[in-house]
Amino acid sequence: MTLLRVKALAKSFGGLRAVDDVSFTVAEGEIVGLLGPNGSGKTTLINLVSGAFPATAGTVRLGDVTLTGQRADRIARAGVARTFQLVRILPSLTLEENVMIPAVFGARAHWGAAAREVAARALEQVGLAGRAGVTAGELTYIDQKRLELARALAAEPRLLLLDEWLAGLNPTELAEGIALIRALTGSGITIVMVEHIMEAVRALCPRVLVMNSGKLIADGETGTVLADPQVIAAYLGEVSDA
Amino acid sequence: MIMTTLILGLVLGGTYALLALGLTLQYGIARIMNLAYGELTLAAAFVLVALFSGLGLSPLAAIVLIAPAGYGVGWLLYTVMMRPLVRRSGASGRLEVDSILATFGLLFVVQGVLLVIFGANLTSISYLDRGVSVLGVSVALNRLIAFGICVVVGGGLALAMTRTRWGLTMRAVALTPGSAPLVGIDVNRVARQGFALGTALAATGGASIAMYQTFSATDGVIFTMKALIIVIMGGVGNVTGALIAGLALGLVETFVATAIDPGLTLAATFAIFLVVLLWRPQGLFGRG
Amino acid sequence: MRFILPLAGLAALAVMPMWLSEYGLGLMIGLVTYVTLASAWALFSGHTRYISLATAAFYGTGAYVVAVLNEVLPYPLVLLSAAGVGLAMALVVGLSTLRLAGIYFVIFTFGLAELVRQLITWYEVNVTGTLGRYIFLDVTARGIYWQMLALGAATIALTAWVHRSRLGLALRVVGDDEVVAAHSGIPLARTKLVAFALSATILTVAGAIASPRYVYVEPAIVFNPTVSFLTVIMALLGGANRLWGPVLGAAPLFLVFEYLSVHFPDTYPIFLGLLFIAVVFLLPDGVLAGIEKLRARRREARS
Amino acid sequence: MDKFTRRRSLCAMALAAVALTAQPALADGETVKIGYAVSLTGPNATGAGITTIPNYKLWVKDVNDAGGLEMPDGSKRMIEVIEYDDRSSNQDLVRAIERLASQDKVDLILPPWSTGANLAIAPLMDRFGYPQLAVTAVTDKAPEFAGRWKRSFWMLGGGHDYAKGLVEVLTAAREAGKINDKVAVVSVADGFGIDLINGARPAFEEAGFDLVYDKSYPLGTSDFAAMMSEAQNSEADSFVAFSYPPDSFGMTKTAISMGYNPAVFYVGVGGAFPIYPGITEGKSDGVMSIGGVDVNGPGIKDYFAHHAEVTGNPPDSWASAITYASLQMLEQAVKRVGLDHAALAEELSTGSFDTLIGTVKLEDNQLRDLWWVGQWQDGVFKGVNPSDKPGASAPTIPKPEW
Amino acid sequence: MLEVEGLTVAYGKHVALNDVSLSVGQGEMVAILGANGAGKSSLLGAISARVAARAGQITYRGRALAGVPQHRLVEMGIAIVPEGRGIFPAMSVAENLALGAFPDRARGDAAAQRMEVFDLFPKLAERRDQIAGTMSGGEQQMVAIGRALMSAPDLLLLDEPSLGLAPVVTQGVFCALERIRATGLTVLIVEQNARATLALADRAYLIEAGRIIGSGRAEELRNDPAVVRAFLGGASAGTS
Repeated sequence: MTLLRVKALAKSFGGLRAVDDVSFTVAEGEIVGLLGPNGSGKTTLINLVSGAFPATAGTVRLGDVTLTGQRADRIARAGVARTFQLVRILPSLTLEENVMIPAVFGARAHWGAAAREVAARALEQVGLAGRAGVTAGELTYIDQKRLELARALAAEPRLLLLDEWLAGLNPTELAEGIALIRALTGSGITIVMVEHIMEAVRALCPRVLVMNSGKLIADGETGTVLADPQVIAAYLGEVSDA
Repeated sequence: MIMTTLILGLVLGGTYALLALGLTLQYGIARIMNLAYGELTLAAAFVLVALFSGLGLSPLAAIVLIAPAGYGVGWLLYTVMMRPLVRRSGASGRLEVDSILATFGLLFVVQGVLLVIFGANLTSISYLDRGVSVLGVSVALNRLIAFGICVVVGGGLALAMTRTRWGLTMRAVALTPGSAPLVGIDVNRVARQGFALGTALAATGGASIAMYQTFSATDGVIFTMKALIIVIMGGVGNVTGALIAGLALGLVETFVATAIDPGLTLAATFAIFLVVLLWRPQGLFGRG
Repeated sequence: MRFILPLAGLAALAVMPMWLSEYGLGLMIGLVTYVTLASAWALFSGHTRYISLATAAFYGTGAYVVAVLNEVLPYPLVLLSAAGVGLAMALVVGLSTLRLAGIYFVIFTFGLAELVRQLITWYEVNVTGTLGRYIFLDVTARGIYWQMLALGAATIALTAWVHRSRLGLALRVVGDDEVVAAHSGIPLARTKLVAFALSATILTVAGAIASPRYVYVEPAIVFNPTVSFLTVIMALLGGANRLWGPVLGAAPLFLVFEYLSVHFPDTYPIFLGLLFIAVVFLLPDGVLAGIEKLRARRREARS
Repeated sequence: MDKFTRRRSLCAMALAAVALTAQPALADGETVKIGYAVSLTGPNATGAGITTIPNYKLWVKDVNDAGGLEMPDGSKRMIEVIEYDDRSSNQDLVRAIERLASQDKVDLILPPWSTGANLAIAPLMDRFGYPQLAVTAVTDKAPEFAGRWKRSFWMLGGGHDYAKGLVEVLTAAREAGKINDKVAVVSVADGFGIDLINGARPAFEEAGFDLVYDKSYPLGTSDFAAMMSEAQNSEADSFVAFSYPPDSFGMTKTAISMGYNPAVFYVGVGGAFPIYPGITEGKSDGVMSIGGVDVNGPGIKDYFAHHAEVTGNPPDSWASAITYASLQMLEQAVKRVGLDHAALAEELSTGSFDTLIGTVKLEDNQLRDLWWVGQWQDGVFKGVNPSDKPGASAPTIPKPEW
Repeated sequence: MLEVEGLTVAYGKHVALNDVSLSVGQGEMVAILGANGAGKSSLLGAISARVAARAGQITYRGRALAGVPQHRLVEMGIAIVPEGRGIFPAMSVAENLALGAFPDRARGDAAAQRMEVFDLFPKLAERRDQIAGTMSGGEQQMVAIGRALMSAPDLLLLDEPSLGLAPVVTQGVFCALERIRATGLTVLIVEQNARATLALADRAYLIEAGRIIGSGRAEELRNDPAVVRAFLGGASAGTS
């Protein structure tokens, strides 16, 4: 069952084509890595899917729902949750409140005890159980990352978009993070993750998409794609013999 | 009739433009939204009156003294009051709100001091109060002089901003403060300069208004409001924009007063301002 | 326990006029009015951090509605009309301005009060031909006090309820990070509009209740921009994003202003300005946050 | 220099007042507490600072210098003043009045400056029972107010009176062939300006004048070039402005600099201020305005000299003298009936008083014997209408060129 | 010329750089290679005074840089082309270059410097009146580099000059770098485009998770599998 269909999606900023005619699909329950060098358009793609800004051309569909042209809050309620490249927590709110928000304002619109329960479950999932009353601004970096993931999970999304969620973690934290995401994959949730840490991509994603200069240059089984000379060239650059 | 509107409007607009130049520098370069701007203007106006009637100094000579004094006051204000706020806010967006609130306090302080020293009365001087015919339209000589000051100061500033290295530096800080240190510009120093220069311009504007207008210590808010409107319309930090917007506002007000109804001039001003804010918040001449 | 203290306080305030002199009552009216204004202002601006300087626009409109209708309609209907006018105005303003951010919103709201004042003036002069209007209502100072107290209490109760409601949560998220809010499913425009309209309606009604004390109403008298500024500084001093913050800011500041203007009528503006600057420098997040910080530091020092 | 240095002299006077009140109580011991709240700051401070405050200070000084306020039993009690700033806000004003009445429990309350302020405190004064000698309040509804609040006294007439007076003056001039029947009129858009223009329009029409230019302008306008040039082009021989002080000055300066020389140049409030000749660089002769005094009246000359000597400035020629006169009325009423409010009000309402503007007797709690139009003549502002009022001068029309 | 010793940078509790030491000699071109998030930009940030170091020392020509504000560095001869270029997008190319010559050290022969920059990037000469923000990414990069050269620097710091550029454009940028290199200017470059960089540089350091995991002469590293692994994962052990 295909969940996400991206078709001929494009986004221009002035003269710059940040996302250029990208098409792919993601099946229900799949976990897909989205790779590419810095500035290749991955985050822009995530922003287009989540509705942070409108696409210049093309369509995004989630199941039967067309997401393109919708406001971000509508897309969120349709079942898309995300994390941000630069972690965005709500510093003046407690952890519980942070996590409750998508549960309250998302598709299910929980309130009261139900919302708190969803929040508690999400916090427990990321290992922050028991700290619900702490103010988010006081957390360490890794805990802020966990919190952000918990918030995305509390939306009970059909599609989860992770934007470099593992970046900036030390080796121990990285191992924990990988384990955490792996634990999610069993739950039937669909994940698209932008990631630079290849170790994690290899460990988590059976399939990867690779972008370069706004274009999708590879889509396939992780091992194969990462051995593709074109992908290696995209990452390491071509030798300039000028 | 059209000629009258045109000339009277330009003369009025010249005052507005001169008034707005300082504020646009302060907000554009130093990033301080100075609500006490009008009070600083008024302070200079009072000083001019005191110099004129107390020492018999010619207003034009007085302006030569008042402008540098304004620079000094601005320099001091920035160093003592604004700089700590700038440092505290760092990269967060706090500075805007903090500067609004702090300068609002300053507004009361300056106004209070003016009230204590000069009282609450209407003040004015009589200086070159005779009419001069300009293309068949009679205009007061003192207003023409004020217009001349606007043209010289505003035009000079606009030229300096676009043609000199100093102006280039100022504009660089106004447009992209984040990149300025990369070319060796000390943003703090430039900001202080911008704020001080803005105060000097406020003083010049106040002094030239004092040459022909009756004013009292509580009029500052009106000056601030008018200047603010022009700054927003002209694009923050844009000297040329402020000049054009100031002149345009003078023309519009005069046009509304003659062709429609004097009762609607202020309303028209605010309406235009609100429309500009909604339609192009970056200003009519702002980029982006 | 949560309710007992505030209710007891409210009851005490309600019976206070029995012992108060006329001046004491007048003072309490002023105090409660500013508590109401600051609380209502904070209802929208406290969490969203949109600094609105339109308080005087709504407050003045409330007074004006009473001036226009007080001889035509019975008093309760006049108040209701004021609320309706305030709400309508808030919706129009909100729909057009809430996409402005930061300083632009501040300046817009400031310009708004001026614009409303100018338009009413022009209308009265050119259409009705009378500018000054009279309010001769049989409302005593006590009546005004009780009404204002009720409105203030209602505002705080409403704020308390909003804080615990979805709307309050949404507002806090909007204040922290609008992007996260949108991506969590919060409709930004509607959330802000609802809060703005609630706040503006209360401000308008407050103006209507206070208006009989003016007797004579003119745009220049009722659209006094000082009201906007005082409201902001009071709410910020106490802590605009907390339930009791505006109260804690408005009550002492109002009394300080009164004291200064009684004892230092000449130098009053200087004191006021210095106080203002001191608040910005020393208590940037309000008294309540300052107290909390202090407590936290002590706790840390102890442990 | 035409700056009006009120503040400095006031400071000196305030110090003197403090020194006086700080003296050990005189023989009779008890003082009379008199309170008032006026605009020391804000937009109304200018008007209050010229007309109201100097006269209050002057009167208190005069009374205290003479040993105090005389009671019916012949004893004298020193006046102790309690002054508040209403910050030009009616809400603060109302609170200040409540404070004076219920906290300070003053014996008498003097009224604030401006029509709006006087109306705002009228119900309160009525409830507390204090007599209110509303001097600086111009309202056509004075009869109604005097009926509503029995202890209120309205002493400056209504807008219609001034408008009618002006029309009378102009009609006479037209009949003498000195001016044409065209009038250019501008008015400030607030209660005062509206009252006047609403009175003037029908009166002008009735007298057969043609209002060729008739516009209102908002409070706070500072540029009059466009308006004045329209008026100049209107072919009217008479220019009439129902204006406030800064506007009156601004229009005058604009007219001078444009060389606008109508046969009749009339401005509103401010035209009778002592600083007005300075505004015009001494060319004020012929300008007409609201109010006026009988310069040859017995009390007036002394009053002007005394006022100038003590406060450092001459008084204005409209409401100043009436303000001082109202205080004299109060003084005499106290002497006759004491400090009881009801008796005082009754005495003020029915008694007749000997003041610097002559013998005053109120009609239905209103002072009607007023100057409606005055004109600068030989550097002095003289009353010209009502023309049958004793001491009236003949108007000079056309006005000499600037 | 530039010495970094035991540098540690942390944001809150997140350690971005851990005990990093490296050196750049006069006339050398040294590259810092590593995947995204490895700490490359933090390193450059610390050198250019944009981020505060928690521990360690940076010395330039024997002078400690601690406490020297960013704008003073240019005067000392350190020019920076930051990630995201840091140009003045609302100003013209000519104005950007003129601003580059702001430091006193560059004032004397700004005209000559400009000739050199135009020589290096002929396109900038053609487009001197264009508003920089309206140019393509590659051209903006040229403006940024050109502006840095206008200050007549002794040391040029480049942060990911190929970021977000199409391969063809990247190639152009590296061509220009090669010519800059030929003038004998000392360069410290941070890049993810390892191959192109190694073809150009004298020496390189590999960085991963905030630590230096390897270093060596460029020609040796060019064929080192550790480099590939550092980018595409597989193992994190390094050579030294």
